[in-house]
Amino acid sequence: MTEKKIPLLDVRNLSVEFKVQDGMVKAVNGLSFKVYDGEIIGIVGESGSGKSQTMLALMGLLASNGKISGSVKFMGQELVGISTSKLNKIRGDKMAMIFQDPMTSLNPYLKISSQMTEVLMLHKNMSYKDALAESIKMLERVKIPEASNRIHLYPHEFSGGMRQRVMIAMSLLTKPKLLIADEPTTALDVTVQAQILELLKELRKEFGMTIIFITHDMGVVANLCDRVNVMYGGWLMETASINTIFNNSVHPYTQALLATIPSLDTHVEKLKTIPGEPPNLLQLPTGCPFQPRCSQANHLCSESIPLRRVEPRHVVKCVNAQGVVL
Amino acid sequence: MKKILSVKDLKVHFHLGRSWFKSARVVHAVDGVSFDVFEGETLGIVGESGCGKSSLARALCGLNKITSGSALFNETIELATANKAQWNDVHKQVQFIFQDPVAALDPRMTVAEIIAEPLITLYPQMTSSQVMAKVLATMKLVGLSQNQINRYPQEFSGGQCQRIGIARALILEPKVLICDESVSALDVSIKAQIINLLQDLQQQLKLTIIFISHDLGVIKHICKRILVMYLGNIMELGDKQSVYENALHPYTKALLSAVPVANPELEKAKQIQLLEGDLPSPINPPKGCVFNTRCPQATNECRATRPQTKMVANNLVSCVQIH
Amino acid sequence: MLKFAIKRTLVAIPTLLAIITLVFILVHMTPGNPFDGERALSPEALKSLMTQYRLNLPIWQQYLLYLNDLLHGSFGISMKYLGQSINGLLFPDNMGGFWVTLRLSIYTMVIAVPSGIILGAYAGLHKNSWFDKIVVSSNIFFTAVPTMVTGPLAVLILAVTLRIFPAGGWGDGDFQHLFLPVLVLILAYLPTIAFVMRGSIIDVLNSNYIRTARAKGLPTKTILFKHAIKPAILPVISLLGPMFAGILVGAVVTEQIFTLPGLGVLTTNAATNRDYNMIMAITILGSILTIVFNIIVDLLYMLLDPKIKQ
Amino acid sequence: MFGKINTLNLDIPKTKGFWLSVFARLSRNKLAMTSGLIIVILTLMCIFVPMVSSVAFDKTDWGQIMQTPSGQHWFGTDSLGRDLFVRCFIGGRITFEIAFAAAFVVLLVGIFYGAIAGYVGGKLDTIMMRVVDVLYGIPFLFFCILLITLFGNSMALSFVAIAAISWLDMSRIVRGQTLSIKHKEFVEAAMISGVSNLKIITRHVIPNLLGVVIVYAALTVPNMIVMSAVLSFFGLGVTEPMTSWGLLISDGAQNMQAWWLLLFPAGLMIITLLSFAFLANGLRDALDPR
Repeated sequence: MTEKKIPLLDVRNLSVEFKVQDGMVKAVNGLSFKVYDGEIIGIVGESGSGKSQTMLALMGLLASNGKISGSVKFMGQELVGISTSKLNKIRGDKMAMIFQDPMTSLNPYLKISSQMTEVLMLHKNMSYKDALAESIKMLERVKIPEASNRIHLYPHEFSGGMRQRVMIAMSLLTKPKLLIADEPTTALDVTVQAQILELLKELRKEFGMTIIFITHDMGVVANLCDRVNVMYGGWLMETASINTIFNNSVHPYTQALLATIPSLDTHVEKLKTIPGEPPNLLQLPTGCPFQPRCSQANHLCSESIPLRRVEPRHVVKCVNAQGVVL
Repeated sequence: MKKILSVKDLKVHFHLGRSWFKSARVVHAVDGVSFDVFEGETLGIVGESGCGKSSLARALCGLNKITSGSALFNETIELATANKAQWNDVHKQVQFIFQDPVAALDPRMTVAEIIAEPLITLYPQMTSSQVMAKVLATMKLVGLSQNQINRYPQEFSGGQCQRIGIARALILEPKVLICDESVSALDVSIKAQIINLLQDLQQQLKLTIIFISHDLGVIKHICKRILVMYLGNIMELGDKQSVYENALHPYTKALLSAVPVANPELEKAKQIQLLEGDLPSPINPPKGCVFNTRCPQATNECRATRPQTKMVANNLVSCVQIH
Repeated sequence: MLKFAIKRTLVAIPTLLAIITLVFILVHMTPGNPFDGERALSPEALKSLMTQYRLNLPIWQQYLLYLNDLLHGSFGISMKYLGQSINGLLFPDNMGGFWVTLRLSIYTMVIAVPSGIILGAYAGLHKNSWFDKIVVSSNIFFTAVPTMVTGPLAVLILAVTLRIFPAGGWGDGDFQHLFLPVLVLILAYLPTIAFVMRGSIIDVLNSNYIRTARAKGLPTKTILFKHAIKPAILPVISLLGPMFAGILVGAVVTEQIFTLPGLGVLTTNAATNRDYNMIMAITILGSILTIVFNIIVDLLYMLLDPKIKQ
Repeated sequence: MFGKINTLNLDIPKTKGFWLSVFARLSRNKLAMTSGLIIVILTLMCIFVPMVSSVAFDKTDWGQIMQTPSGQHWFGTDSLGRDLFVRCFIGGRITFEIAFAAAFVVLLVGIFYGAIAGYVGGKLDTIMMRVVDVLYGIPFLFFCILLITLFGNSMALSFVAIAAISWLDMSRIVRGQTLSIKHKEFVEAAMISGVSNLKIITRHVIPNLLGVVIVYAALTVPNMIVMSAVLSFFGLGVTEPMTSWGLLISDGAQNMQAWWLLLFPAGLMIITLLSFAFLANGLRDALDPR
């Protein structure tokens, strides 16, 4: 699979820092990866790995004390430093985002109908009547029963699973090219999560949009994604296709992460553990953030570590990896 | 094997605000549950949110009042009618690990005070040096270092706080440890550390563990016998092999098929049994079998009669259709 | 909606009844009776006064009669101006007495609330700007320093030294005489409303649903006036309930400073002359106003928050 | 319980406890510390100035009526020729006495009432909160005036009147806090270790409650000062020749041409009230540095 066309999303050396009382929190440092049209790419990492901050930075939703550097090109257009009015043309229309907590992501004081129609009226300047019809069609598409009268209800009159469906329907109204999902099923029960994952796969086939799916659950990644980015301490440790990551990953962290997960198909007596504590983003070690907990760490790990391409579209950031330096 | 706990038709109901406009609304959190726990085993209680697994666990250690039914502890103390003295006796032998490791520790107390509190309360006759010796020994047992003894909870990470919580529970040398979603709030890498710690402690101290979780992967790894709950009722009970390999109850099958496995080939090949609709409200649970509103094989008989739990193959199942 | 309004009023009635009973019992627990300290009264005059004020009846009978009067909107007769009805004193037709206090309170609310909301919203949107610092520091100053200190100082500066406004008096309620008292009252409450509004705007703008609105690419105007306005206003509305009782008292104090013929002067006279009936009437009137206002605030709150409608 | 915990023989350094770290954060807050200092100085002056000063606070001097502030009378004299400087501080002493006494009662009743309502919950809680709702319905000034008119006008009674109605906010705040702490998991952990309810309140609820209580206490004292001043503004509570800041300000307001009669007591009151406000803010930031 060689470089076939310009990537939908091209992230180059993206860094995100937050100014806090006792120092600078380096949430993301030097992130580079590409996303091609039609892919479902999973971004996996533990809490504090920077997976959510990357996407919030991209959508211009960072907290006020956040600082972004580097470059992010979406369909060829540079997003870092873009004016809010220009960004508003893109987000909500060509690029949409859904969030983790269904209970608080919808405005509790507005009816679902008004929260959905406003997107179509703004980006596609439809009349309220047409927008309402389109919204009802989309709610039916995401299997919400009696959508035509439930659309006029308030968010607190829906269950968690139903609300997440409303969020998905709302984000797909304008047929975006890219849908970013920040742990949308983490707060849901397993059976409801399965419904949402199946729904996302069907919608991807029907609308052909690219999905960036952020999660800490490797099972969900295995079920849904074509490619995976593994992040740790604000770094991109490894990016590869789904089978490569699960079957012959190169980076020690990826291997260690897979070994610690008590999945349904593990038959091991004792789980392998990763010693030590998660990284403190205020005092990150120089070089690789995983170094203190890594079993294959050596003196090279504390210098700057280049990205190496082990095979086409399988890139690793580790001293032990063999491959051409990018 | 000695039955350390035998539960008969246990019910735990909560009365929501009794406003004099509407009749008192009752939440049927646990609605008639019967099972036994044998000494030294690890019983897993699994189910989705709202299935009553936490209310059941909290009832067994005295945090929730038992509405009806019986729970005989150690073949001697009946928990439904135990008085304060009996409960103190039970507390010495049954301890509880909470879900949120940080919220379970009093921010104003040092590690030493937190761990020692149960000992000082239930064994007042122990001298200070005996107490301190016990505290230090238990800290070592759970992998905490001695120089952390004067620290405060805010100075620790989630995983370390959970170790302190475990030390507090073990200092009484209990027979039974009830873990209510004790690893769910932890990061993946830290979760494995605590799971291994619990397993080592079980062998070392011959503990009986009742592990409550919504995560079927964790349950499969830790537990020997699995109890599947839905809306306050037992759907299926059996040992790990028979429940995971050939589940009988439609809910267990649907639950197992819905859990994503960290293996792409398996996931892509899997045929998922999607459950329609949402969880009904526990305030007025459906008549007959509580699962009938979402069960793909529901018949009128399911909607009418409440299934009896019966032994089929080597699983206890409560479903009218399975013979 | 109506069901909720009726329910809310029904709940308020026992509270009001409890207050009336409490005040009534307190008044009748006092030793002796208000007339024995008065100028030497002949026994028959004293007896006729006692019957006129029903003091000779058993207490529970007095209570029932008093309640009956209240239901008919009458607060009984004053003990100082013998035989004169309290209603006449409280609600004189020359727009004095209670009407003065009411006007002061209404003017204050009408001006302080909307401007407080606007100023607070502006400060919240421009966090840590100089304007924001003014709102925050003025809130600290005016919550700490009461009207009874700011009032006289305002008179000293604006009236006595600069002679822009009259130092006091009602002058049939024209703008000249009303400006200073209302200004003092507004200064006492506007900063608090602005500060609460500022805090609530900041919280709302950090909420998840506003983040979703921004992710939908909505222009700032829509986000502010469609998504943020309702949740941001709610904390201010719930502040108005208890604040009304404060404004009522503030108005009475201001009347004392500017010698306005409102409830203030009636209260002080009643206090110095031990006119129990009048004090009871004023206290109960104050309570009725506070409770009625709280009901209005609750209904307003319910209008905005759909979760409470069911 | 803590007697049995001694880690001295292990020579492990005791890290800064909660209260030490709170004090450290507070002392870094210049504004709060200077406010605290001002309050201490004022209290000392209120105690010692009337004792030490050559002129008695109630010594009238017909030759010295309405003197502007001068070398002999730093704050000038009032309409009866009495020295305003001494009267300001004797007035301050009375105001502080009423304020601290009332605040003490308010804190005691409020905490006790709120903790019981919050911890016990159920029917008792609803009844106790209904009582608070009823008392909230009455505007405080009228209720105090009612009490004072009925039971006689003395300083002690004005303090009772203020306290009788001011503990409401405190009880509501404490109840809210107790409710939230009661449901915290570390309280449940204590329950299943057999700790008695009373010990749970003293060992777990109260210490976690103190933070909020201290901040609100620092706000209650100025509230009491204001309330007692308002009452004396209406000629209730303190009676001549004794005085309080409220009386001094109302005298000052009566004869405006003598600007010093108003400016000095009003100035003192503003400084005190602002100092308490900044101290309270400092305490709030120190106690939960989000």
